[in-house]
This record gives sequence, C-alpha cells and structure tokens, in this order.
Amino acid sequence: MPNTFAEIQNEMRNIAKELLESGEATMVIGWEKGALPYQSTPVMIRSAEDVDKLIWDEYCQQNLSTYLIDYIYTDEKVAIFAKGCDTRAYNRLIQDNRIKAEKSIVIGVPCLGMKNAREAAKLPEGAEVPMANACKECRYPNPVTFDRKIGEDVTPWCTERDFSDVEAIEALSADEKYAFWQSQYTKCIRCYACRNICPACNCTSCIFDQSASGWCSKDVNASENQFYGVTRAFHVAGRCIECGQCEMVCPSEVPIMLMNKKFIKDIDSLFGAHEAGIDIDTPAPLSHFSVSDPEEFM
Amino acid sequence: MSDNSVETVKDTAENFEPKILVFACNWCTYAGADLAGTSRLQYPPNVRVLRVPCSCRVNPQFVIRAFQRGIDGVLVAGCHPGDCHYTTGNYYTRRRFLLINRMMEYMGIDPKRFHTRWISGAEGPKFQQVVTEMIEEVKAIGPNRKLRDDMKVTVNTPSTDEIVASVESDTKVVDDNA
Amino acid sequence: MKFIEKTNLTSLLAQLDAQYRLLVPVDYHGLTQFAPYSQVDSGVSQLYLDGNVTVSPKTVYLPQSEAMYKFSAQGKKLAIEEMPPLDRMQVLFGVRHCDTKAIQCLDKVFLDDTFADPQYKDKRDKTIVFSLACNNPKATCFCESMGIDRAHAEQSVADVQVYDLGERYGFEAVSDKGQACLNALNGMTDGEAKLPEQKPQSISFDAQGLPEKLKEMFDHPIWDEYAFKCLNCGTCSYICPTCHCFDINNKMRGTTGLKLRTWDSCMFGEYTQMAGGHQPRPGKKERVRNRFLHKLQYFNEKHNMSLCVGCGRCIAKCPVNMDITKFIRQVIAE
Amino acid sequence: MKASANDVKRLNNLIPKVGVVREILDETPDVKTFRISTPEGEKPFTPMPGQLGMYSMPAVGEAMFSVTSQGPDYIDMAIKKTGVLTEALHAMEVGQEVGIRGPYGNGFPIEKLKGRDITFVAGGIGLAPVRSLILYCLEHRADFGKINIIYGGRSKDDLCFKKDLFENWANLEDANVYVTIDRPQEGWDGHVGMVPDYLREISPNPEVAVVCGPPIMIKFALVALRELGFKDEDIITTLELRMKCGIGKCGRCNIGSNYVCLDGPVFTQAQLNEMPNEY
Repeated sequence: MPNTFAEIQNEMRNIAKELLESGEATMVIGWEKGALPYQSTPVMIRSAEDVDKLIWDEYCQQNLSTYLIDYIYTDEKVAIFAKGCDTRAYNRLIQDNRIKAEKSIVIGVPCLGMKNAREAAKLPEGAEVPMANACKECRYPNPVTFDRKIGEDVTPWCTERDFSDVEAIEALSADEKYAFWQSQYTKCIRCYACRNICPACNCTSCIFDQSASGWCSKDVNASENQFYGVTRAFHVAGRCIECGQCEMVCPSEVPIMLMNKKFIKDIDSLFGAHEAGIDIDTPAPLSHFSVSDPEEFM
Repeated sequence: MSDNSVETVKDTAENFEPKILVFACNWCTYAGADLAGTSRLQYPPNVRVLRVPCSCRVNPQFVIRAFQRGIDGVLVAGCHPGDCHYTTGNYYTRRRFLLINRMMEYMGIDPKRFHTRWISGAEGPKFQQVVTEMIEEVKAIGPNRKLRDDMKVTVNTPSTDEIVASVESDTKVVDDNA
Repeated sequence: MKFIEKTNLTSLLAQLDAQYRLLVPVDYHGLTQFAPYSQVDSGVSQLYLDGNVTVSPKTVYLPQSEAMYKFSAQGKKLAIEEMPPLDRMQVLFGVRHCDTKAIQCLDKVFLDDTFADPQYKDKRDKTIVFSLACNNPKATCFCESMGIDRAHAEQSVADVQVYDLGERYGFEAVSDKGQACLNALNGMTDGEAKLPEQKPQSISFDAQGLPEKLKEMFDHPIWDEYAFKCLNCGTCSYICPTCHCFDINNKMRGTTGLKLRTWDSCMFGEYTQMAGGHQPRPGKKERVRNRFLHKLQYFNEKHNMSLCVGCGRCIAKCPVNMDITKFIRQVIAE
Repeated sequence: MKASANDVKRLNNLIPKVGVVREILDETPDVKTFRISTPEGEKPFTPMPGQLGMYSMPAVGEAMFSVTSQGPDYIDMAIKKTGVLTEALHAMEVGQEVGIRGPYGNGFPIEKLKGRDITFVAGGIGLAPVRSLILYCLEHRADFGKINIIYGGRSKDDLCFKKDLFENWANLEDANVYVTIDRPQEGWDGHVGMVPDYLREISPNPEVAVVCGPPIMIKFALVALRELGFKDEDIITTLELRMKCGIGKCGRCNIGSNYVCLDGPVFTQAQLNEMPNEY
C-alpha cells in the first residue's frame, strides 16, 4: 500500500492516467505545485500525458469537491482527489443537490493534516511549519466516501473538538465581545473569498451579489461586514464541515471559524451532536426540527 | 476600511425613549397585540409592530438590520409550538432562534435587547406584559449603539457663494476608524 | 541625502504627524494596510515596515467606500451637495516602488485630459509620498520583471525617496513638495551614502512583447486552464494596487442619502449584469480573461504601460494560488 | 434671490445636475418618453445624435440612456421598463426632479454620413438612439442623400414613436418609412414579417446603414445587409452595456480596450470585427 507522500503521488498519477486512457473520466482534478514551496494549486488534467503535473504534499489545501458544481450541467465525467474533509464536502453537496454522484468519481486520499500556508509565508525558510488550525481538530482525516482509495487509513490525531477558543470569547463581557468582533470585522474587505471557497456556500445566487435588492449595501464598514459575517455563518450553520478554508483564505485574517464553531457548539448542545457530511442521510440540523427541542421562549 | 466623512448619529442618554421592534406573527401575536388594544390594556408607545406571516419568516438579517438602523430592542413573537397556522413553522423558529439568540449574545449584544416569545391570539395581557417589561429593561440599559450603521445627512441647497465658501472653509475630516 | 537613525524614526513620524495627516503602514490585528499614525500612537496597530502591506495604498486615493455627494429626495424635490475636499495636507509614508508605479497607473485613469476626477485629484495634490526602496524582496515579488526601477521610485508620484541603510534611513527629496517637507523636519543629519544593496528577486522573466502576443490569444485554450480554478472572489482585485473599477451605490436613510463610490471587481457577476438580463461575461473564463487582459494588454493599448506592477499580492493571497507570473511566462513561451 | 445648485459649475463629472421632468409621453405599454429641462427651464446639456445621458433617481439608482431628441430647452429620453430603476422612472409624474449628467459617448459620425443614402434599420426600443440621428438628418435634409427607415416591432402596440412613424415621417416626400410587425394582428394592415426579410424586400441602395435593435435582430439584419452589398465599414450600430460612471473609469463596459461609454456607443461593423466578441 502506498503511504508516503511520494508513493501516494505516484499512485495518483497512475490512477489519473488509467481513468483518462480508459475514458472512464473525461477530466481529473488534482493539485499541482504553485509558485512557492508552500503553495499547491488545483489543476485540471484532460490528457494522460499531463498526469505528471499532479502532486501530493502537505499544502494541498483546496477542496476539489466544489469544482464539481461547475460541471453539473455538462456531459463531463469528472474525477477528483479528495481528503477526508473533501469527501465530507462531497456528501454535503450531494445532499444539497448541487452535484450528481453519477457524474463524478471520488478518489479518496487519507490525509495527515495540511500545513498552515499562511504561517509558512511568515516564517523564515526551512523553519518548521505548524499544522493548519482546522486540521489540528480534524476527526475525519480518512475519506468518508469514495469510489477508489489510495493508501491506508490513518489514525485520527484528534477525537474531540476543542472549543476553548469559543469559550474564551463567551467568557468576555458583552462590551469586550463586541469590541473583539468590531476589531475583526473592521478588517473585512468583503472580497467574498470565504464564501466562494466554502462548500456549504453553494447557492446559485447569493444575496450579497444583488446590491440592487437592498439586502446588504456595498458600503464597507464594520457594521455591514458583521451583517455579512453573521448571515454567512448562520447560513452554513449545521452544514459547515469544518475544513477551515474560509479562515485560511481570508486576506484580512478574520477568525471566521470562531463564528462557525460557535454555531456547531450550540447545535451540539441544543439538538444533539451533529457531524455535517459524514453521510448523505442525516438531514442538516436547521432543515428539520424535533417537537422536543429545548423550550426557552415561554 | 471605511472612510466616510459623514457624522454618525449619536443618541443622548437623557430622556431616552427606546425604540422596540416587534416581529409579530400574523395569526397569533398580531391578534394578541390587537386584543391588548381592544381590551384597552396600556403599554408604552415605544413599540413598533411589524406583521409577518409566520414567526419563521424572520431571519437573522432582519434582527441585525433593525439594530443597524437604530432599534434598541427586538422581539420576535409567534404562536406557541403546536399552534402554528402552517403546522410546523414555529418549530423551525424555535430551532433557529435558540441559535440566533446565542449568536447575538456572542457578538456582544446585550441579551436584554433581544427576545423571542410565544404569544397567542388570546394572550393580550401577555403581550402587554412582555413588551412593558422589555421597554423597562431596555430603558434601564440605555440606547443601543452596537452594530449601528446610521448616519445623518443634511443637504443644503447652497448658493454659489456658499459652495465656494464651503470649499475654502476648514471643514472637519473624520479620521479612519481606529 | 539626509539621515535619521532608525531608533529616531518615531520622533520623525511624530513630527510629520504634528504637521500633516500622517498615514503609515501598520499591522492591525493581522491585516497590514495604511492607517493614520494615531493608530500606532495609541497602540491599536503596530508600525509595519518589514514588507509591503496587504491592502495597497490605492485606498488612500480611492477608498473602498467613498461618499461622492449628498442628496435629499423628498417628494418631487431633489437637492444635491458635493462632499468637501480634504482639509489638510497628508503624508503617505513608506510606499514601495511597485505601488508608486501603481499610483501612476491610477493617474492615467483618473487624471486624464477629458474627465479628470476632482476627488482623486484633490487627494493626489494634497498628499506627500515618502517612497521606501525594498532591499529584501519577498518570495512573491516580481516588480523588476514588470519594468519597475528598484532603486528609484516613480518620479511623478514620489516626493521623497527613502532608503533603508541598515542602522539608519536615508531621505532624498524628489519633488519641491518633498523638499519643503524635508526642510521643515528637525533632527536629521546631512551627508552622502552609497545606495543599499538590493537582493535579487526569485521570480524573474522577460515580459517583452506580452501585449502583442496576448492580442492574438483571445480564443486560446490557455484561458480554460487558468479560469477553471478561479473561484470568482474579489481578493485579487481588492488587494491589487492598480485595480480601480468601482461601483456607484447609494446609502439612504429616510429621504436623505449619500452617493457612494465603492470598489467593484470584474470577478463578480453583478459587475456586468444588465437590467434586461443580458450578461456579456457570463462565466469564469470570460471574467478571468478580462482581468488578465486588462492588466497585460488592454491598458497597454490605451496608456502604453502595464497595469500589473509586480507587487505579488495576488500570488500571496489568491485562495487557489493562481499565479499570474506563470501565466505570463507561459504566454511568452507560446 | 437664492441661486440653485445648478448655477455652480460642477467640476466633478460624476455628480449630476438637477433636471425636471416636464412631460411624459406613453410610447408603448412599457416605453415612455421623458422630457427633461433644468429647474430654470434650460437645456441640461446639448448632445450630438447618438450620445448618451446618465439619468438618475438618486434614491434608486442611475443608468445610461440614449437621448432620443432635443429641443432648444429640453432633451427627450425614451425608456423601456426593464429593471428597478426604470420601474421607478416609469412611476414618476410630471414635475419630478431627477439627476442628469452628460453628454457621453462618441455619437454618430455625421461627417461620414453626409451626402450619402442612409438606411435606418431598427427594432423595438432600438429606434430610440437612431431617432436622434433621423431627426438630425431631417433637420439638415440637404446634407444627406435618400433616407429609408425600416422599423419593426413585435406587435402594433410595441411600436415606439407612432406619431413620427405614421404622421411626421410618413408624410415626408423625401424619406421612406417602412414599418413591419412580427405577426399578423387585427387592425394592422401594414407589412407583416421580420425586419431582416423586409430589408431584403426593400433592397435599399447599399451606401450606409444605421442598425439598432435587439441582438438577435442585429445578427440577422447584418447578414441581410451584407447580402445587399453594404460594406462593414458602412454598417453603423450602437451598443449598450452596463455602465456606472459614463466616463471610462469604472471599468465594466469595456470590449477589449474600448469603453462603450467613451469610445462608443457607436461603432461600425468593421470596428466590431476587430474587437473581442464580448458584448
């Protein structure tokens, strides 16, 4: 069984070649090396000759499942490589009816946790790069669904989520909390990278792309940014697969996962533990209810 | 990132009369408020009632937008669970607002400013009691400034001389938000 | 050349702050940008001179949202009032050479002969630019390949040239405005100094003939290859020092309101969406192509200069690590 | 006396002047013509045929429209109801103050048209920008050759500027007006059929053609014009893209390195052949 990065990478290329040569897939989406050592970037392979572009290393952060949305109305059969979180995203997208299983081939890849590219950019060359924040808390490094799989399953290094960061905010006074979020949302430039990279943000059209509707003004200030932040966090509540991509890609370093994790924590304690995207049968917590939900509004 | 050289509106704490927005479900709470009225139950006039088809029509944006535009307290009210005109709408409301209440608190909004309550069409006195209590509570903690995105724009139709003068005058430029 | 010890930089900045509205590069909770010096003074932000800032100095001239005019629309009546100009001179300290070139690009757009933009011009006229030469480029820098002079800032933009000389900073006036500003500062010594050594940039290529090549490549398959991975977010356009597209919006409260000019991005669908439903750039491919061609071909055809200055921000911040230099090299090799 | 804000010469091209709606004319169920002058009763600006004006209700939005005609103290714009702003404009009453700025764009190349036969081909609201040129040509009749106006609408009700089509222009001896509708309709005894087919039937002298209408009509009219022997540099059309600033700065209306608001909206087919097909 291939287990090292090099072995898995080699196997990736072999499978891609096989799928393309046999015609089983019309394209394969994987990762190639980017401009810098700490950057890997999605690549589309259409010909077996190009499979050597594919790589597998500690910076293959991008979730490739979301790219399947682009091909739902085409005749393409698309193969993707998928880490644990990518397969959870895949399940979520199937549940949201945004991709079709019969149009895709999922090649599962067990993951040892990706490194923190943002930190890598700040550290001197050769320094030890820490694991990405979301990966530290990953409980599903192995693919939860796949058509094929490369390598042996790894042992999860985390068994329980760490809510200490959320609790630290909860412990603040109302004014301190507000001041904290103000300082964070003042930074937001509303580039919508968090939204566009998020597998849960998969709506065909978004209210934030319709400024004429009056839903949200294009005036960028802390208040409107916070409006955007809360709206998005609530929209992905119960559907967030905790890949942490939103926070990782934010050019302003807004701690977006702190919002998402707050919802996760509350959902777990109010409606029972929920793990988004583990299967395609459990409905998202906010798309159903129970008559025995806690009652606080009498 | 914002740099609007327009003064934001500031409230004064003296003589503070809070503005309370009530999202009232058409079938229960709105009827309850109506009953309070026809029964001549007195409550302070600080309440603005906004009728919605069902309490689950209210989403978090409505609540935040209210705070942005100068409301001091928000009440979302609908039928008791089990009594929804649309059978299950308020069960969704319950799930949703259990989370939103906590999120608003997490964002630093005083929980006294934001409530969800079940008030049926027969509960005129409850409507009176809930809003009266809320108004008193909000009055005690003062005007809300959090999340405010309000502004006061005064537009003059100046004469030619005035425009030239205002260009030359030493007008204040508000510094970037610190 | 005039000098100041690095340890005395704060006192120099304090002097500037007393006379002008001083804007400096800061790190504010992880976001680097230009901000009023008062933020550093009060400890809200830290002075950041290690590298270039994430949010480019275009924000100083073209803020992300800027009020253009006030209006009141009551019944059938409409009144419009312009916003006041800047009330005092400002100093923009520590602009890197790539960004001075970027400001020159913005000048071409906003200070053209027919429709010069008074709001932009007001800020340009009332700003003294201290431009800081980079000795240690970042791994993402490629300004040299885009024709930027690493030893001298763009002359039409910079007023004072600043060099990092190890233990001290060297200042050289480039314009009269800069000279007057320097003359009024205390605590500087005079003398001569050798220009600092500048480390080479790791990304390097020859971009000669790029616009001409691209002219023939509108329908080339290369666009599919690059557009495929794009998410159509606005990160690249918003942090780009030359991207200047804007939207015009209003912010109403009751019967009065502000007309705002806000940043916009060609990556967003709403940018070209017409009321009748027509969408000339419906997908990723058209949008990515338009952005790259605007940077590398269209602007060249109009103004005879590249709209990419090689600051490397998009390489550092693109969520999917799109690399414009790889694209350029691939086109050159075509 | 208090002077109005319009007395001040605005240096900022993005800030509109105040204009007053003096008259509203129903053209079709979804097209109205608005006559605008300044509060002092003057002409807001003097456009050349084909130039554009930015029309705004500041509380709603701002959009670019072509000026359909002008008088000594007013300009007219015909506007079709398609979106949020145009709906608000259609709800206006006489006396409403609006924002207005312009003129923008290049306008029709009048010099190039002088002394030549001109065929106007328009469909639906496409007659609006062309009308300004027709009026100019009729006003300076001696400068131009034969004038043929071929205009089509989906139905009788969708025809704009009926007074011009059936009275003012129809009675002229030195201009021919051909009107057609897509499908037969009760009470219509004129021509029925598509504009491109009608164009072939009429077969005008292939000198200069000015075309404006829905994209699909332009596409087929172009085929017909080429068949008739019109050269691409003599086929003139006016384009429309989303615009915000009108002065070539906000970016969105570019086709290649040309901005429709600055270098257009009038282009010849020969120019368009050189530009990316992205409009």
